[in-house]
Order: sequence, then structure tokens, then C-alpha cells
Amino acid sequence: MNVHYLFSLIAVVALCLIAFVGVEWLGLQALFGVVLPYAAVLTFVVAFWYRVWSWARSPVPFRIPTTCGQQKSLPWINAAKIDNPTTTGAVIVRMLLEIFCFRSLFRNTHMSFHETGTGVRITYRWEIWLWVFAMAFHYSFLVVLLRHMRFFFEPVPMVIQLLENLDSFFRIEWMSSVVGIGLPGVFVSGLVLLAAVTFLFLRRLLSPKIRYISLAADYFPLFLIMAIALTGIMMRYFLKTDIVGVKSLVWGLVTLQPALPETVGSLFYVHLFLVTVLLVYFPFSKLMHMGGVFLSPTRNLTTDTRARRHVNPWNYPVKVHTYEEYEDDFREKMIDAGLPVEKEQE
Amino acid sequence: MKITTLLQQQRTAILKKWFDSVADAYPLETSRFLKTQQDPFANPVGNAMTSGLEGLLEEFAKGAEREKLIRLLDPIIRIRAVQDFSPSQAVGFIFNLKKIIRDFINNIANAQVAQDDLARLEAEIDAAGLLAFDIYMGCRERLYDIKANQERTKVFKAFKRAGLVTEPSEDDPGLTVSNIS
Amino acid sequence: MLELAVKGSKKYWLLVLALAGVAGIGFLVYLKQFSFGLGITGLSRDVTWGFYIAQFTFLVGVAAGGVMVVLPYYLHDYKKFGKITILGEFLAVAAISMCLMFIIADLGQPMRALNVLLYPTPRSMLFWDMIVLNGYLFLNIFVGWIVLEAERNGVAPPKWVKPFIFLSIPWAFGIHTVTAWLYCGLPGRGFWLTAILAPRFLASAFASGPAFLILLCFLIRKFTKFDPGKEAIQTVAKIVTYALIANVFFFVCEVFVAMYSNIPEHLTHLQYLFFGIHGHGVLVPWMWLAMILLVLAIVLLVNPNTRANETTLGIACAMLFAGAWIDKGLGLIAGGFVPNPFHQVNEYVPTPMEAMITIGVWAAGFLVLTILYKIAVGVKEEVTV
Amino acid sequence: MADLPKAAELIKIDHKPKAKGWMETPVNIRPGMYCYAANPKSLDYMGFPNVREWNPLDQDWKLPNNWKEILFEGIRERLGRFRSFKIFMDICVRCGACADKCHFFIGTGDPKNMPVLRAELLRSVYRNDFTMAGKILGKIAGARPMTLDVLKEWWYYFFQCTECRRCSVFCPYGIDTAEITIMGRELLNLLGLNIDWIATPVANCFRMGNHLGIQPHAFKDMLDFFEDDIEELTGLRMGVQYNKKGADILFITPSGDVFADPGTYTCMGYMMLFYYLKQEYGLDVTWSTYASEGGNFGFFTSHETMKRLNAKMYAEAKRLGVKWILGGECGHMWRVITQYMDTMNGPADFLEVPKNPITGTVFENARSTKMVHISEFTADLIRHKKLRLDPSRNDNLKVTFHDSCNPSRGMGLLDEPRYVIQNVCNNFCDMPPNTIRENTFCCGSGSGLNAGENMEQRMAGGLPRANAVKYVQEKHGVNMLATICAVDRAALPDLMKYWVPGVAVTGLHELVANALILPGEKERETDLRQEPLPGMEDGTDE
Amino acid sequence: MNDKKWIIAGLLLFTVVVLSPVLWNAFKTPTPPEPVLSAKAKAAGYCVLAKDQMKAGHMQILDVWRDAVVRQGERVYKSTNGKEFNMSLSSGENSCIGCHTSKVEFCDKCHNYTSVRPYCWDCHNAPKEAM
Amino acid sequence: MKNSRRSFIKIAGLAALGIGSKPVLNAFAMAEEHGAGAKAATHVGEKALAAKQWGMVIDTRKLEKESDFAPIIAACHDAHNVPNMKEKRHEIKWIWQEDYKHVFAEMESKYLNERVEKLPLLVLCNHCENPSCVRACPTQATFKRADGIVMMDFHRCIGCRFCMAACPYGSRSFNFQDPRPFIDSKKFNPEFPTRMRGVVEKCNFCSERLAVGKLPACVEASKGAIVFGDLEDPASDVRKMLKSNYTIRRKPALGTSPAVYYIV
Repeated sequence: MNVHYLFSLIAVVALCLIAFVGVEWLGLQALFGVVLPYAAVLTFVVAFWYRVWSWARSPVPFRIPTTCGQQKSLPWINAAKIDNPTTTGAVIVRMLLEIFCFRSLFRNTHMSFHETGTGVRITYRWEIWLWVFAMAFHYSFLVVLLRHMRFFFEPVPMVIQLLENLDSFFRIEWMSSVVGIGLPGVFVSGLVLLAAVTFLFLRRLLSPKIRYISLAADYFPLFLIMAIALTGIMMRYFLKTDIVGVKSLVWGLVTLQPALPETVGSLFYVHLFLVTVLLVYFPFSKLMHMGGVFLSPTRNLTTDTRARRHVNPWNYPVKVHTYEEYEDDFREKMIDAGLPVEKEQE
Repeated sequence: MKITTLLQQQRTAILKKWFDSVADAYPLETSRFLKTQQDPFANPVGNAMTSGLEGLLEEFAKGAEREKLIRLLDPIIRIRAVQDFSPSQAVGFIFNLKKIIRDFINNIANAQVAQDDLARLEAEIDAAGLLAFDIYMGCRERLYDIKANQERTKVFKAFKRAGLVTEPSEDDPGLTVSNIS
Repeated sequence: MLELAVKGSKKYWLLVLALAGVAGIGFLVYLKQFSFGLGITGLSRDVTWGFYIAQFTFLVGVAAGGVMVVLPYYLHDYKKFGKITILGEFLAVAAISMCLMFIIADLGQPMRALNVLLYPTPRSMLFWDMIVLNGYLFLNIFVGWIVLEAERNGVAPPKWVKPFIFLSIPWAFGIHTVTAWLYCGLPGRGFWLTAILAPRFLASAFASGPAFLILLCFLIRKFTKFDPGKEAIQTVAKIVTYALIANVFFFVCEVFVAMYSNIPEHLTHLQYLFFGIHGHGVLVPWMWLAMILLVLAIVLLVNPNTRANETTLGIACAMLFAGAWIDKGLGLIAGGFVPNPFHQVNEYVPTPMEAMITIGVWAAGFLVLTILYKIAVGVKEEVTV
Repeated sequence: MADLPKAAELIKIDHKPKAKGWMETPVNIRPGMYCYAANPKSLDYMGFPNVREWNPLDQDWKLPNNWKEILFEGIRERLGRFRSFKIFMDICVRCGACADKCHFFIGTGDPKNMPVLRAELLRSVYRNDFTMAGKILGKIAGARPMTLDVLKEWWYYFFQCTECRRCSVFCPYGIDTAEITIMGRELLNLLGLNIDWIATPVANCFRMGNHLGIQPHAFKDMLDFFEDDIEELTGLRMGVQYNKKGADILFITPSGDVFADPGTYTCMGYMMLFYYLKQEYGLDVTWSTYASEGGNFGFFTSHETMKRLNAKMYAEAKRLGVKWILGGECGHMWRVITQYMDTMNGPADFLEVPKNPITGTVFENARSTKMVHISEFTADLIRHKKLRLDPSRNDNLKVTFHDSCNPSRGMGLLDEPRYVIQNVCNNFCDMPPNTIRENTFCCGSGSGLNAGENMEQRMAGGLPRANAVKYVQEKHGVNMLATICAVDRAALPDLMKYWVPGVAVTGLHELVANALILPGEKERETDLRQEPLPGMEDGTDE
Repeated sequence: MNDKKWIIAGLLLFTVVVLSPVLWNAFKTPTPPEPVLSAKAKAAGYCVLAKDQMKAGHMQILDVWRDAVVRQGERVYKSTNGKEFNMSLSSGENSCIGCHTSKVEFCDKCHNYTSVRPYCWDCHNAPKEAM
Repeated sequence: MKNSRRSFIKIAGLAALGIGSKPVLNAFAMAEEHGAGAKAATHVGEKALAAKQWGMVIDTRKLEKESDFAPIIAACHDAHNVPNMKEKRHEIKWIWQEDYKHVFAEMESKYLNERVEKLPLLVLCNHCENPSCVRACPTQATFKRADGIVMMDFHRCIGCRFCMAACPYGSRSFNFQDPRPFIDSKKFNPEFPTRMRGVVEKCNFCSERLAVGKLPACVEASKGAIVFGDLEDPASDVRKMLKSNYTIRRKPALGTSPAVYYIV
């Protein structure tokens, strides 16, 4: 059986416990609130540089873009300007579409077999859900991230406030006997993030194909992000924490004058520690696709290789079979067959 | 109870069992891969079979016609003939149905079925199995035919037309077509 | 299949851009309404629903009308409609999208729209309307998409969509019935308080929806390689004819009851609409125009020659659509609120801003329609090569 | 111990082993699914390392003792040289979007044929020995050590990828499994682990100019034979020119067109087209016996080998002093030309920017490589109405078009061939949209897998393509599958024979030549295949 | 192909974005808000809940209150120390704003600090202060 | 309420994580108090007036002149911060004056008593026993309290105005724009909230005054012209008035059963 996800789940639960025990029983607020966050950000930035730089160091010897549409050739043939880009501008548009709209994933299809009267037919259904949830996941994550900037800036920038207003546009105010949600206003992005990450997890779990290819390294970030979202949601809507205290802690960090507020609960430290772990984990894992997608040579190059020469920095001479050698091998036969030769036979 | 009635009543259950038995016959890796989910046929290999088996069972319930059986069996067997199967695996799944139906009669449905009725059905299944074997062999023969003929039809024909087919000599550093086998 | 929507001719993109532009302007005006409040509309304390809700009501009809091509195809296996059922379904999708947009535009507190879900209130007809509209939207997108994709792949649609198809048929009747019940269950609004309102709505829906579909078919035939088929169009035209006659008949019944019984509660609204009362009567010319259009449409449709002639058929359908739009989109709502419970007359005239938002929503709806039809027609062209 | 298991139960236990992950599942090399090991003579001739006799089915592959070192050094070197390799090793998130895009996975159902898993075979080793996470976390990070079993798995599955790049179209990061397969094969070549269907053509091509090893005089003889056939058909001799210095254009086509049906008809098509252009417009086209191969099996071996074979094109063009090069219908040849040739063996500044002297069209898109695809060339001619055509000669055909992987996903050559077909045939229809253009399915035999011994693999891999053909056959009565790739012309007839009997395969220029009205030709009674033209059936019935 | 400068530019941009909070704020003086208690509140010396609990959870109490007041007609809150309160956010005897008389001095300080913009004030509190 | 309390305590353990790092036990105690626990601590004030169905009798005989009406209307509108909208269309009114022939239009009579023909009447929400507006509301933003008051929950109203269409008495107003600029700041009552744009409002029978033992503002200002009390209590003032006078209600045929009676 596939125990990858169990392992990852245990790892994330353990991380939560570490932070909880560390703060609640050992009183290590300073470690979890100051030392680790600083270390994590430093690691994140340095390791991110290191990884991207290690890619950048390797040259791009050949221009091998995937062409997903008609080439620009004869003037009267409509070229797919974006999917087969020949100009830098078009490449930028292609990259923007990839990065912001997940263009390629949007094409996703699902193959299935059908019995027809005369045999088997393979069909391809447009499969949008992975795209939908991937978009939902990334964008809600981004919004959640930006929203947290209210803790990092004073006064809070207008754009962040605008974003908050949009995010909490729909008032979800629901009072029941068990839970009451009303104030503070519900941010949709947090719920979408949790829903999307859950979908991505269930997909790995329930689709046999995806389960088969999934590794512990695939489940771990999902659980980690799920836990981050959950702790955040718990703090905001149910168990409450003193956000003035949270902001003063964060403010201390960003002004490089760390100070520990007293009234911030352990749940916050769990949340913070998980984020810390995510930051450290990020540059060493597949999450680096964030940086890598920019460098993907099948997408970020123009396709006009026949019109503009691409230079390979390490191009080296190779041994070839020259025409002279060739003619030496076959001169006699060539002359017999009436083929022209460079050197007449002696 | 008439056996055809049984087949119609227990269609879903019998089909399920039959699917499972087919999944068992897959090579280890794929089989395991299939077993991890409720619908063992979300995989391309199995996918092709779902409706095929359903159609076959329907045919047996009605009293099979040879032409129709061939039409139903051909697409399944044609795929299995190039996949990872021994001949017995490729066609054997049909015979599994006999045991499944007997089990149903004895254990689950607890139904009384006329012996000659059952015998007739089993004979039909046997016939279908043999048909499947015919198809399988036809496919394999076609395959070997293609294998055997491809060089002749492509290379040698052209070379012969040009009168170029000669035995390669040992010391000739050049390599000739005969190496490309 | 969505890729069919992003690959199109210049004309197509021009249309898309134009519609998006108009919708965008509408949205900007809506932002004004959002920040100021519904005060920018012509609504008042007495006429609390206006253009938005009227459009919504009319469009529910257009959406429900789609069932007139779905039903014969799926229930009676009427093969000729096979080519246009998807057009009916996608028309419904676009119409329902417009309905939902109009409802949102009409809310004083749109950000609280989710309260309808958070506090489900089965005794409120609006709650049920929310259910049926969203359900119908889902059913049509879902069924339309799956059937179309199966058609594109050249396989039979999966068996499990059948129940959804069958469900969508009564559901279509449901959306307009519930919409009628929004009005006809209200005490003290004599104009609406009539049991025949739902049937009347349905009749007008089954006339105006398919009539619009006929017009769309003409457009599609003109601008694409897909031909919905003359015979199919003629059959739809027959449906339109009978539905229109039923609609007018129901209306005559209403008028009879009001006039003959002479009960002021019921009569005054009709008087206001067709003759005006206390010197107020902005709608009088409109209502008469609607009547003339509908009668002329009947004449053209009932006559087999003019019905068979596609030019006159087109004219008849356009007249019908316009007439029904005035009837439902102008008269019905305002007529119900005037005179008010105090028997005073405060008239309603939409403001330019209100009209712009309305046009914006229509444009957005047509944008949805254009994209969906582009896909549907693209598949049809592919399949019938 | 009360009940002994029954026999049936025992069998069941045998059938259901404890499920393991793919890493623990050893490879099972199966006849019919692999190609024979490379002939040592071929490898030796090319100077490849670790040449020896070995058999994939043997336990012992006779590897050099330091094979792991060689391999790791090879990986290290390539990580430093190819950003694509490095990035594709690092950024896959295993979303699975590629899984059911691969024709081999669809056809065989073998999970290791999912592109993601094929790449993971290599990635798992990369993680283990080249990343920090893998070194620390090991299996948890998805790493596994290099073993002989892993090596066998690489060999088995990297030669079950046709480098068609269909997965790359759908990958959100553009990960191109072909690039990974190319690296995998390069690495395997370091250990002498190639297949013969690739290695021997490479050696042939290196020495004799073409994969078949057709020697120059034989090459000429074969084209002469086509001349005879054409003469029989039209009453005209084409007068093919070889190695002619100072010609306008050098023409290079895959040698498959010269020796194998139905490519031979395409070859005749080129000859007839050039004859027409020579007679009508005086265009001077020469063929070359030295650069008598457009295809490049070196591409399936290593970048270096590809370069060694490819060098001949420019060298020959330079020697002959032509203005520019015209390329025939081939798949991977055009990928090499488009994405590698100019970089590896350019700049071709001794040639002119290709300009069609007949229409005046300058092929701006080939400004640097100086090499034009013949379907671009012909489309241009037809567009300018420079060819006299009688499409009704192809009226017995219902044609569909198979986009070959490399021209479609490597260069985007999609509409030109369709334009040509639609002008030379009256009956054309496309296959379903998800199986054509950039979504096209491989023939199942590309990248050097067009051998005989792996027929099952080829038939299974070609299933999706065949299935789409079958669809249009049933729906529109299609009986001819046109394509612009020599491997396709060699592989698809077999595929059709197995899955879609009744559909033949043709090259684009066979159709062109059928429709082309040559100046001074006699009335044709048959097409190039010597089958009666439509309307001529009675006449030839003797 | 020289793309290193682009990559470095991208990395620099990335770094600046990631570190922007620090770069922007480094060595600024921390400005934790200090809500001003009115004389009345100071004098009373107690609130509905303990200070810490009010800090974190006053919004929940307001949620419960508004439901109870409007829908149940319950308008009195009895805290654990036995004190009774008028459950009203508007000013008035024994209500929130009745005691914390200045929204600006008491509520807004923390709300602005943490970018919280409750819509309570659309209806409650005095119109002049809201404007 | 007890149930809700218990279920809340179950998650209170988790709540310990949230508030205060050290005082775990405190957090437990606190969770009890606020959140749903806070509910237990809310109750109706001691002085609050209670009834099963509040009702009102308006004695039109005592309300004749403009000066009789104005203070009543002002008392209500000032107490509830009802804005004075400039545009008639956007008018907001909780209680106002209307002619007999409009209020009782369906009781149309060709030859009417001279007094009655020109009789001005006070109209307000009828707090019907069977309110059609409550039926119509899709969010229960307007609802009927246990004491018979038809309330508006301004926190929940989505502004669909279905209730206004459903009300056969025209008693409801809608905030077509932000009402605050139209409230006279001199007369502003800080103890009562204003409304925001986009919600419906109407008379609430002064539920906020009843809660502290006061009668509705209009009753207080009417100098005895309006009597208020529990309709279900035979001993109440309203019942006594009803017993001794002939009264009529608006549109009885609609079955809404208004709780406002008129002595004509």
C-alpha cells in the first residue's frame, strides 16, 4: 500500500505538536516567534537564489520550444501568434498566459474508451477540474498572502485594504447554536484555499493513476498548507487570538526590533511555525516550480529558430565523415554510375 | 427459473464478478494498479473492456448469435493481442463466466435451474471462448504476417527491383540491410 | 471544447469585444448604483420593482422556452430537433445567467446575497426561485455540455445523463411557475392575484423563447456553415403559434374576468395600463403597441403561407418577441404596483442609468450566448463536415 | 490450522501480491516490447564506448565495472550543459496531466508509460545523488539508488518513448519528456546500451550518407527505376540530377522515401514536381548522394551523433554551391533542422535567404537555416497558381491527414500540408480535433522504434492514432491517410493493417504528383501506384 | 543566448518583493496602538469580559448580542462578575459606546492598526462622527 | 440553549490553543462566557413589557387637526432616526397621515359622512397576526416575534423588496440611498441605530422602548388617542377599548389580521 500520505500527515501533525509543546510548555516563544522566522526567511531567499542560479548556470544550448499551433511561415497562412511565438513580445504573452492562466493545463483532456456498435472508440473529454482547482489554489493562496500584508505594514496600504474589501465582499453571517460566524467578516480566499487544497489531496488519494505516481513529497506540502489554512481559519473565526498582539510581533520582526507580545495564543505560534517550515521547505522541493516555470525552455523561447540562429556556448567540433572521405570510399562506383566526382580516378 | 432470467436479474452482480476476474488476469503491476479503486476500468487497458463484457453478457442472456459475438469480441481481443498477455490470459476471461454463473446459482440466487438450460449456456460460453481464440489467433497471425513481411515488402522489394540485393562481404566496413533485422 | 470559443474569425471577436464593451459600461454604471444605492433607478416607495425584475421575469420565460425543443426530442424522439436542442439549452443558459445578474442588480445589499442560502426559508417563493433558477442553469450547462461533447466524440452520451435530461423538462416548467408564484401569491396586488398567471407565463414563455430561437437559427444559418434545418424551424414555428394563441387567450380570460366582474381591485390596473387613470398613463401606447404586435404575429403565424415563408416568419417572430417583451418586461411589473395600496398613482419610468445597467446585463447575456453558440455551432460544423 | 486453503484460494493469493510502489516493481522485459541490442560493429564504427555483444533478456548485461561512475559523470556533465534537463528534473509536481496523453500508456496501460513516471525513473536517481533533499531524506523525498534493475528499467522505458512531445503540450511547466528520454538514451549510450534499429542506421548514414547504407551508384539506380515507372505512366523521363554543382536548390529527403513503399511514390512525386518546375520555370534542383539522408537517427542516440550526421547537409550545400536547401517530407529530420541544425552546424552564411524564384516569395521563416520544407514550397506554388492541377485524379480517395509529431509540435507545420491536400484532392476531412494538429498522436514507431521485433509495442502504441483513423473511416469512408513523415509512411501501413484494414498511407507529394499535369505527358491511365485512375477502371481492365 | 541578466533581474525583483516588508519598515519605531479609555470607563474599571478576552473576542460577543437583541428581544447581559449591561453598540446608558464614548479614541485605533473595517458604524454610533 | 452550550464546551478544549498562551483554564472559562456561551448570559430586562400579541387602537376622534398628528409622527421619526428624504420617491416613513378614502379605499362609499370623507388617519405597520411580508422574506430578515411584533433585522436584509410587494398596506420603506445625510443631526437619537442603504425598514412598535418598560413613542405622544396593549389579554387597555367601541381594520378581506384597529 501507498503509505506516502500517512507519513506526510504524521510529519505535519508532529510539526504542529512541536510548536505547541515548545510554546505552551517550554515557553520558547522567542525561538518560534523570532529566531526561526528570521532563519526561515533567510534560508528561503538564499536557497531560492541558489536553486535558480544553479539552473541559470546551465546554458540553453538549443532552442526547443514546444509549438502548440501553426507556425509563422507564408504570409497568407494565419499563424498562432501566441502558441507558436516568433517575437519576444509573443513569448512574454505566452509566458504570462502560462504563469497567470495555466494555459497548458487548460488544454487538459481526459481519455476514455467507449464501446460503439462497430468497436472501441477512444474519446477525449475536456477535463477542466484540475485547472479550476489549481487556479483556485494558487490565486487564493496569493490573495491570502497579500492579505497578511496588513500585519507587515503600518499604515496598511490602500491596495491591501481594497483587496480585503473585495475578498470579504460577500458577507457570510451565520448564527447557529454551535458556531456563529459574522464578525469579523469572512474572507472567501481562505475557504477557497482550503477547499482547493483538499481537492488536490483527494485527487491524489482517489485517482489511482495519480495515487500511483504520488510521493511523500507530494502529500507533505499539501498537508502543510492545509494545516496552515486550518490554523488560520480557526484563529480568525473560532478560537480567536489577539491580532493587535500578532501585528506588534510581526511589526517587531519587520522593523528588526523584535518584541514578544504576551497575549498571543499558542495556536498562532503553530500557524507561524508551519509557515516557517513551508518557507524552509520551499526551495528544496518541487515547490520550486514557482521559479522554474519562468525558465522552462520549451515555453520561454521564440520559435523562430529557422529565422534566427541560436548559439550554443559549448558547441564543439565533432568528427564527421567528409565528402572527400566519402568520395574516396566510393569513387569508382560513382564514376561507373556516371555520378560527378571531385577528383577523377588516377 | 430460466437461466436467461437469472442473467437478466443478476446482471450487475455477475458483471462485477466477471470484471474482477478479468482484472485478476492482468499482469501483476497493472492488476495491482487497477485494484486500488472501485472501478477497475478507469485504466486504459481495462477501460476498453467495460462495455464489451456488458454486451457479451447481454448476448448470452438472449442466446448468442455468432456474428454479434465476433463483433463484440473483436475489439477486446484485438487490443489484448498486442498487450501484455499470454494467450490463455488474453482469451481465458470468457471461461471465468461459467464458474461465476454456477456460483451464483448455487450460493447466491439459490435458484433451481434446469440442467440442460445451464448446459446450453455453458456450451455457448465455450463457443464464444473458441471464437475468441480464433480472433486472437487471427490477430497474432496478422501481427506475424506484418512482422515477417515488412522487410520483404519494403526493403527487399525495392532493392530487388533495383537488382541490388547482394550478400554482404565480411571485410566490407559498410553495413548492409541485412543487419537491420 | 472551450478552445472553439477562443478560435474565431475577426467578426466573431468584434462581436465579442463589442458585447464585452457594452457589458463593461453597464458594469461601471452598476458600480455607481452599488456605491450610491438603488436611488439611481426610477424605483420608488410605491413601485419597488421595476425594469430589472421585469427583465428577469421575461428572461425566465425565454429560458423556459428552450424546453419546447428539448421535450419533443427527448420525450417523443422527434429527430428533427436533434440539431437544435443544444441551441435551446444554451439559450436557456444565457437567459438564466441574465436572470441571475438582474436579480443581483436589483438587490439593495448584494453582498448579503448568500443569506438566502445561509438562512434557507422554504415559505418564501424567492428562496424557491433561487433553487429552481440555479438548478436549471446547472442542468442546462451540464446536460448541454455532456451531450455536445459526446456528439463531438461520436459516441452516445453516457447513460447517466438521461435522468438529468428528463429532470430538466419539468424543471423548465418549474422555473416559470415559481416565478409566477412570486407574484400571484401576494395579497392585495389585484393585478397579479390570479391563478392563471403561471399558465399565462408559461404560454408566453413557450411563444417568446422558441420565437427567439427561430431568429437565432436564421442568424446561425446566415453566418455559419451550420444549418439547423428548415423542417425543424417550421415545427418550432408551429409550437410558437399555438403557444402564442394560448397566451393571448389567457390574457383575454384575464381581461374578461376583470371587466365582467368589474371588481375595482382587478380592474384598475388594466385601466391604468390600457387607458391610464387620473391622467397618468405612460404605458398606454406601449401596451397597445404590444397588443397590435401580438395580434399581427398571430395573423402571420396562423396563416400557413406566411408561416412557411421564412421572411414573414422572421418578422412574426420578431414582432412576437417585442410584443411579449413589452407585455412582461414593461407592463406586468409596473401594472401590478400602480395604483398603490392606497389607490394612489405614482408612476414608474426607468432612469437612463437603470437602462444602461439593463443593457449591460443584456450584453453580458448575449456575450454568454455568443460564446456558447460559437462552441455549439463549431462542434456541429465539425461533425457535419 | 483447521482449514487448509483451497486450491482456488491459493491461486488467488498468487495473483494478488502485496501491492508495492512503482519503485519496488522490477522491470519485466518482454518480447515484442523491445528492440534488439545494437550490433557492436555499428557502435564500434561510430567510436562509441563500451561496445560489446549483449542481450537484454540476459541477466548479465556485461557492463563495465565502473558503470555507475560513468553514468553519474554523464548525468553531472549533462546537468551542467542542458538547462532543460536540470529544470525538468527539478520542477515536476506530479500533477498527472500528462498521464493519459501518452499513446504508449493508452495502448499498453503500463503505468510506467505515463510520461511523469517515465521521467521519474531518472528523477528518482537524480534526487538520490544530486540533490540535498534526496541525500538527506532518501526515499521520502522520492529518491532511490542506482541499481542494475533501475538501469534495465531505464533501457526498457526510454526505448518505449517515441519522443513525440504530446505530453509537453499539456504540461503546465512545459516539461518535455522527449528531452528526458533524449538524455536517458545519451546516458545509456555511454554504456553501449543502444538498440540495433538505431545504431546500425546511424553507422550506415555516417559512412554512406543514408540510413540504409545505399551506396551512391545504388542510390542512382533506384531513382532510375522510378524514372522508368514514371515514364511508363506519363511517357516522360524526369532527368534527375545528382551532386550537380551550381544548381539552384539542393534537395534532401529521408532515404526512406527512396527505398520503401509507399514512400517511393512520394519520392516519385518529388521527381515529377521538380521536372514540372524545370520544364515550366527552369528551376534547377539537384539531389545528393553524399547527403542522401534527411532523417537523422543520431538524434535518437545523442546530441553529438546527431551533429555528426547532420553536418553533411550544409557541407554538401556548400560544396555544390547551391542557393538554398529544400527538404522533403520527414518528421524528426525537420525537428533536427528546425531546432538544432543551425545551432550545431551553422551559420549557413554561404547560402542565400531562400526565395522561391518562381513566385518571388521569400521564406522569411527560414532566413537563417536556409532550408525550406517542401510543403511550404508547394503550398506557395499552388497559392500563386504556378501548378496545373487536376484534383479529380484523386477522386477515388477520401483523404485524411496525420500530423506527424515533430513537424506539428517541433515547428508548427500544420496548415501548409492541409492547404496542399485540399488543392490536389477533392475529398478531405480531418480526424477528431483532439487527435490532430498540436494534439496529434504518434504513429507509435517514431524515434527509432520502427523495428520488426517490437511489433506488439508498435501496435499498442499506435492504437490512439489508429482509433482516430478508424473513426473517420467509419464516418466518412476515409481510405487514404496522408502524412509528411517517412517513418509514418513506413509505420502506419502496418498499423492500418492491424487496426484499420482498408486504409492506405501516402505522402503528400504522391497526391500532388497524381494531380499534377506535366507538360507533354500522355494521358494517364493509372496513378503512381499503377492503379487505375477514377474513370479509367474499364480501360485498364484487360 | 545571454539570459543571465534577466534571471538576475528576476531574482532581485523576487528578493525585493519577499523582503519588502523589512526593506520598507526596517528600523522604524514600533507604533502599537494605545486605545484611550474614557474617564467613565476608567472609573468603572470593569468591562463585559476581562481585558485580554475582550481584545481577542469582542466581535463574537457583538455577534451574539445583535442576534439576541433583534431576534430574541433579550437586551440585558449579565457578566460573570454579576454586572448587567445594556446590549447595545449605540450610545446609551450602560452600553458599549455609552461607556467607551469615543469611537475614534477607543475603537478605531486598533481597528486601523490591524486594518479592520467593521460595518457596524454604518448604522450604529453618531452620524457626525461617522462622517 | 443547554444543548448548544454543551456542544460548545466540546470545542472549548481547542479554544485553549487560541487565546492566551498560559491561562489554559481561563480560556475554558472564557469560552463559556463568550461565543455561544455568551448566549446563556443574555436575558430580557426586568422592566421589559411583555405580551402575546401587541396591538394598537387608534381613536380617530381624538386626532383631527394637523397639530394632533405632527407631534406623534415627529416623536416616532425622531426616536428612530427616520430620515427626511428630499425626493418623494425615496420617502421613508414609519407612521404617517393619510386620508380615509385612501386608507380604506375598498370600503368605498358613494355618500359618506362628511367627517369621515375628509378624515385624516394615522397609518403605520399593522403588525399583522398573519403577515404576508414575513412569508415573502427569503432570509427571515423580517420575522414575527413571540410578542407579535413584526420585526426587521437590518443585519440580515438583502434588500430584495419582496416584503414591500407583499405588504398590502404600503407600510414599508426602502433606503434607496444612504439615509444619514437626511437625518437632522439636532434631533438625532444616538441610542437608536440608523440604517444603511439598501435595506427595508418600517415601524417596530418601539420594541426598544418596550424592552425597558416604556410604551411606544407614538402612544406616549398621542395624549391618549392611541391605546397600546396585549390583544390576547382580555384585561388590557386595548381590549377594553375594543370592547367598548366599534373598530375597523384595514383590508380584513386579505386575512392578514392587522393588530392596528381604528375607531372611526
